[in-house]
Amino acid sequence: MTALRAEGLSVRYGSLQALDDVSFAVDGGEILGVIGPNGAGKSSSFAAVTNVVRRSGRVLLHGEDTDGVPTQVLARRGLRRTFQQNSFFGGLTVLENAMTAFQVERGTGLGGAIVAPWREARARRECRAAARALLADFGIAERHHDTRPDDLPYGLQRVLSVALAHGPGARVLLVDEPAAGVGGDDMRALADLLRALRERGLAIVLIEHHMDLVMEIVDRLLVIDRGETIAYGPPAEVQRDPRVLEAYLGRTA
Amino acid sequence: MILAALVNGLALGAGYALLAVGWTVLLGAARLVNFAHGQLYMIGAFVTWFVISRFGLPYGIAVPVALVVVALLGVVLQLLMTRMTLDQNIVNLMLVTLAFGYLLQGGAALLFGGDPQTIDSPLQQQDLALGAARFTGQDVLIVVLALAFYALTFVVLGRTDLGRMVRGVAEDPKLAQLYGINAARVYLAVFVFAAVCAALAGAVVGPRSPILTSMGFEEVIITFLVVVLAGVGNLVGGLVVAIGLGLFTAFFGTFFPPAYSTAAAFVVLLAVLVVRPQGLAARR
Amino acid sequence: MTADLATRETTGAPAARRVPTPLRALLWVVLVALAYLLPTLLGGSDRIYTTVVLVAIFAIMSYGVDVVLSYLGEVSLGHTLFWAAGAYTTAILAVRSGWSPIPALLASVVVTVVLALLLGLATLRTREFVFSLVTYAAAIIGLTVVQNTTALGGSDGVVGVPLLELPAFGGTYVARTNAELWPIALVCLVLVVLLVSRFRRSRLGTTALMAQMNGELSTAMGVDVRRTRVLVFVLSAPITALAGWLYAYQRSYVSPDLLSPTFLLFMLTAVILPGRRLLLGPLVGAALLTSQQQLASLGGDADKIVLGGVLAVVLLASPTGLVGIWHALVRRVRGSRR
Amino acid sequence: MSALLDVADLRVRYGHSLAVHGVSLRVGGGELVAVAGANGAGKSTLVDAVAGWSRGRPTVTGSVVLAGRDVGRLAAHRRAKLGLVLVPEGKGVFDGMTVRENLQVVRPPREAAGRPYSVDDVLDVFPRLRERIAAHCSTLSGGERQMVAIGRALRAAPRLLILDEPSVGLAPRLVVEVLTHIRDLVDDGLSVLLVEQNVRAALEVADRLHLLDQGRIVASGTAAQMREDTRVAQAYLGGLGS
Repeated sequence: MTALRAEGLSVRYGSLQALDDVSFAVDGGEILGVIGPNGAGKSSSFAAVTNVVRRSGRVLLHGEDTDGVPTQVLARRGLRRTFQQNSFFGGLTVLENAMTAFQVERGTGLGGAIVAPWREARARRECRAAARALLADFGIAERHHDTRPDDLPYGLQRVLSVALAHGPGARVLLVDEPAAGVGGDDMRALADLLRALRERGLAIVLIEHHMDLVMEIVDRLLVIDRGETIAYGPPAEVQRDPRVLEAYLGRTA
Repeated sequence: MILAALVNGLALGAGYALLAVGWTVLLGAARLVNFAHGQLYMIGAFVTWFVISRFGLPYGIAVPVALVVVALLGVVLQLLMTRMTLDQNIVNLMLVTLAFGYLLQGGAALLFGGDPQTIDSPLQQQDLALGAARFTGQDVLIVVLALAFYALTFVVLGRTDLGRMVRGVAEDPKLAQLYGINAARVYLAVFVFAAVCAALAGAVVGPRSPILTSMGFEEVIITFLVVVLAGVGNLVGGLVVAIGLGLFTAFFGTFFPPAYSTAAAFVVLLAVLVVRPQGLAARR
Repeated sequence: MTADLATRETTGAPAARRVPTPLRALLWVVLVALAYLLPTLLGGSDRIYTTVVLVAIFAIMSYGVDVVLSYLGEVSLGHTLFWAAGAYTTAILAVRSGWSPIPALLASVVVTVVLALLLGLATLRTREFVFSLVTYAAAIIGLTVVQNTTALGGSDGVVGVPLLELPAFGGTYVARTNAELWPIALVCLVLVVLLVSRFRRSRLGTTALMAQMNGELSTAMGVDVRRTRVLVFVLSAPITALAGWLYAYQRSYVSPDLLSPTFLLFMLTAVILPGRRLLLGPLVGAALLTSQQQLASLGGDADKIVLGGVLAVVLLASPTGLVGIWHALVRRVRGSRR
Repeated sequence: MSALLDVADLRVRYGHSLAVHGVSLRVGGGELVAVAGANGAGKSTLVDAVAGWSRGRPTVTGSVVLAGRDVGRLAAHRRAKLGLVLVPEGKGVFDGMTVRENLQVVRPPREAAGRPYSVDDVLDVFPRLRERIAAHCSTLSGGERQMVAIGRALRAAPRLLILDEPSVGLAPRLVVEVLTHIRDLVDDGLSVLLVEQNVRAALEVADRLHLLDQGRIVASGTAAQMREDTRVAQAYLGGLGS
């Protein structure tokens, strides 16, 4: 069964048609790239899929219709996303940030924390261990654990955002420009990270501007411009599409 | 009796409108919820009383004096809060205005004493009648002033450079900078305007009944009922809701104990918030 | 994990030092014991006992606001309503229906939970300042309603609340004086601090912080922000009601002044003055404010200026409170040493 | 030679992360200089810092000199009054106002050094806006909004106009239209600093171009030189279109 399937997504903001009848699908162990000029509607597609904005069209998560399912419930079902800007809880340390991802699901409820403090202590230890493992997994060294996210090197901030989104068990991961503002080694690390996540069977949708990165790692490519699909298919095919060249590179075909 | 309630409600509602007009603009432009608004109303009333009773000056001079005093007070308060307003730290803004209100109340109690006072306005002695309904010249003044202030605000906001600047800052203070607009100065102007409106309301509504330094809290609630029911920043809606609230209060007071009228209006508000969180008159 | 995601080195410094749990528990026990003996150590006068009992009551009252303000990051201006509801429910049931303290407490909790649910649900879909305004309006209107309702004692309030009697070891413990009330107030305070510390460690405490710091991200991470908001608000109400329950017995009467903004300003200042998000913050704040009012009062109106002034000055000069000033000092000292 | 705008060793820091690492660039009178780079390269951060404007709270060091005057410490609205006028990316107009109001709310500053455009002058530059003059900006198309934003900037009598991605969200034909208008203004004597992601389009109109990557200028040259520069092709095209 396809992990995530979007059919005929449309989004309007007032007079602006941000997304117009866009369809795509992504399966476990697969990376779908989404490219297009700034303002083309790429981020809107994430907002639409996660029910943050009012949309029309159908979205199936592992075959189940997600109509009217709130964003947070979709997140708990494994459909999770990152944001274009670095997104974390600025008042918490890096480790605490990572812990939140687990506490949302495995934390002890208030009642449990009161009547069985030992259970809360154990759950907290488990969450801390899981958080450490998550950070280690994503290559955020232990010496950073007690710092604030804002104090991390920029490349690691991007990684932390992805780690938080991955959390305890994303099955479909929507990643919004993870490589924005990074380059060189950091970008290579991100590419490796995304590949490794694919190895584990995650379905990944990647919005990205760095074409090197996109061409290197995606299995399929969706090109949108002004809210409309202009190409959808394997990268090599999309690359040759004259409409893509015109829209994306501003070259008159 | 119906006519009496109608006339009374109109005067009440006009007073509410006068009280709320500045706040509407302030909340719309600066996203500043001023909990000291009611105390500025109280200070407006008490300075008017003070000038009349201490210096023997006529009502017509005491009112402008009160407006100037409260305007200066407004300048001081907003200058203290400039940083917070620019940062749009709404939580701290609410808390600090609440503290200001309490400070003003304590200060006024020390300065003016805790006894009820009456503002001596010649218009209050002027009895007029419309059929069975009796009212005073003061009531007429309130209605006229309220309408005048709404008209003025409406024209200034809609038609003048100053109004466009205020609307610009309200929509996007950062962008306004690129239009060469000094947001801090606009905030100051709007805050002082709101303070003066509150003081004027205090100075003209005050003569209707004895004034106390402990008043001001109910006035904030009424202001807020008007603004939230109308939808934030909706000027025309504000006038309509204010008059409606005045009529509601007057009619409610004819049939039920008047002390519960604000409570009843509050229940209406809760119901509205559940159904239409953005306010009654707001467009979707 | 199976595949190695990391391409970077993962070794680093060890985790920060932590005091072992048993030692910390012992520290707490010693602290509570010291607190119990504090009035005796201070001379044991009636005035001292009154002050410490009031500190405990007002601290509990402030913890209710603390839970909402520090963790959820929202301003509830309606907690005087819960404070008064706790006291009034207790007084009315005890005086008119002869209820004993524990059932009266339970009734107070039920009443305040219902009130909090109503206010929380009504403001569910509104902007943050509407929540503050609605809670504020509820408290101010509550004042007018109570003053004018004869069933609630009108402006005189309800007088003649009996002594606080609790079943203890087969007999009953009767608190006749503030000195005898002190152990009960202290136990209540300790329980509330425990509750708040458990709340901080619970899932609800975590999701509240998440919602405060980044609502959009927390939603994307599976947090129901609205539900969290209502739950935290509903949790906070009975904490303040517990203080009201104690206060009814301590003062032996209740009156509409419970709904006055004085108590509201007190709660907010008690939380903000020491610094938000500190477990013992509201206790320290309440102790400072109560000591001033009980031991160094300047008179009613001047005390208002002190209270309002303290809150305004802290917010304008150091919004992070005393602890913020402390941190700045430490940084400066360290900086100059370098 | 003294340039109209002289930016030296500009560094912008958000918290602990450096977004712009010591950028120096100049814009001469009547020149159109473009800055290109991928998303996140620091283009907007750079020009926002030049204009003294930002939605966050960055720490900015380095110098910004406009016509011999150091403006690096001035607030954005003060710089605007001196003729350093920014059109930000995306939302550059007040949606709650009509086109006319958006143009009216700017008054040419007293000390204006550039050419003051009247509302009519703006309509002459963008004839398309004439028929939409009474329309609320929320009903405009992306291209029309961009024209209002630029028109607004012209009303402030700019000496140096900074445009941050004017082509975002526009149809290719409109991109050409907007950029042609900009070139015309430059040919009339205005100086422009243009930020573009669409490097091809930028190269069509610019005199010189700087390529920005991770907050640093990695390549500079005249438009002709840069068209041939392989780094430009690499940064943008990757494998695509080769």
